[in-house]
Amino acid sequence: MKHIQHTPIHYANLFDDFRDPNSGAVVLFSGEVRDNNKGKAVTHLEYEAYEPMAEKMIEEILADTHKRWDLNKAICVHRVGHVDISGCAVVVITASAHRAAAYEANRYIIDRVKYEVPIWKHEFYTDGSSEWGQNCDCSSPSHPHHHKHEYQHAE
Amino acid sequence: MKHIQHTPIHYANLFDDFRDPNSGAVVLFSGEVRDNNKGKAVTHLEYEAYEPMAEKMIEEILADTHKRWDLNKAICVHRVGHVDISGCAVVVITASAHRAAAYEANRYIIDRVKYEVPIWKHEFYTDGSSEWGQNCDCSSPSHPHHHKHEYQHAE
Amino acid sequence: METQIQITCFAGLRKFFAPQMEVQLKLPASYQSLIQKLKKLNPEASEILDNCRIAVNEKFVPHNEVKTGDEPVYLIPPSSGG
Amino acid sequence: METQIQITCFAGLRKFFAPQMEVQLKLPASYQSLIQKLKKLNPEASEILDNCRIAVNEKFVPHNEVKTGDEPVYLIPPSSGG
Repeated sequence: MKHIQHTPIHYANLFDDFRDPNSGAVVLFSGEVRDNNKGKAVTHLEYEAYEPMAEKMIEEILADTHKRWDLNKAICVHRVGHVDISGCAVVVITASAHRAAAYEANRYIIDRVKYEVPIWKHEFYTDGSSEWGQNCDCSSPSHPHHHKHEYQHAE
Repeated sequence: MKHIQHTPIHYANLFDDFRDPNSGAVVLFSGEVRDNNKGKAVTHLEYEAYEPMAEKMIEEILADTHKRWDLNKAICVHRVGHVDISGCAVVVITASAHRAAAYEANRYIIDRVKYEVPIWKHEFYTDGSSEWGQNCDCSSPSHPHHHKHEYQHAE
Repeated sequence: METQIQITCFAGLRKFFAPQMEVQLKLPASYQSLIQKLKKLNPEASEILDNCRIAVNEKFVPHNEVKTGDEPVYLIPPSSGG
Repeated sequence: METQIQITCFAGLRKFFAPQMEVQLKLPASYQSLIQKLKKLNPEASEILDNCRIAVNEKFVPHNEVKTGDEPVYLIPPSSGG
């Protein structure tokens, strides 16, 4: 398991291990648990994944990213299990000679990971209720669904 | 001195100190010293700044950034002095509820810091020579100079 | 003759179905017809079933593809990682 | 009567001038005329001088602004931080 992790993500360590003398730009994205969502106070999240497929898909997304940008390195690690407020749910790190590639590739990776990879968040609220997350309001008729059309039945 | 630093930048510590329960997205950019530039092997860099003005200008850039995006936090720290290969020259960290703002604001900050703030790099090469850096080939007639026209004589 | 198909449900689908279940399906049949069958089993799950992807052998399959074998089926609700 | 103006040079400018120097200038005079004077002192510095910003009291001043007082002048070559 390289991309799906059952233990806390130490992005500082990931970042320190990421030294590359050929890269002038390193971009790190950390997706973290907020203490609120849609007006409700959140106590913690639990992430679930269809792990073998999530692993393969993240690997493919990283490979696609290397084809599109002149990157030296790219990693993505997503937590499963219990994550507290301000805890790290997902980290993406990209490194390139110049910064445009590192920024663009980083965002491309997290966008695809969020919309395509079979990982789900279960939000727990202070009132004792809980709900499975949605990354967007897919049921709204005005929702553009660009990501869905592009990727949904791909492969 | 908040933004100009004479000692090594420990971005991992900066990042750990950056926890914000209201932010779902944190983006960190690290500008690092490459072992090569324009075909020459680099041994290290030395950064110089007109410090009082650099401090004020970075502060203003961060304030402008907060006006343009819905950010929870933004910091920028730039090294002066000797920086080795893979050493960190500048770090920008941004945090927001949703990731678009954190990415866009982060890039806006580093672009302006690089083009506007009076900080200069002195590159030292393995052949014993050295050169003062240029962030772009400003003397080329084809150079668009958009940043210059936009900011040069600004106040 | 009907074939017994093993189905795995993730995340929000488990509000409506067991994590693992088996349904009888007369093969060959489109995956869409399997979805229809599940909607009949639990009409409240219709909306999420319409938004699910289907994975077989760790690959997504189009809903209109025809299922001929008894490989297990994984129902993938919209992702909400990150 | 000429006034003595203290000038601070940064980075690549110091290939051509001392870090700190003083030049005589008859005030009032545009900052551009100060730049012209420096170009005459060292013609090889013309290109970088054309690309410099000028700072006084920690603020950039337009090249065509007229200098009336003897405040120190800071010559700011193009930035190359990051």
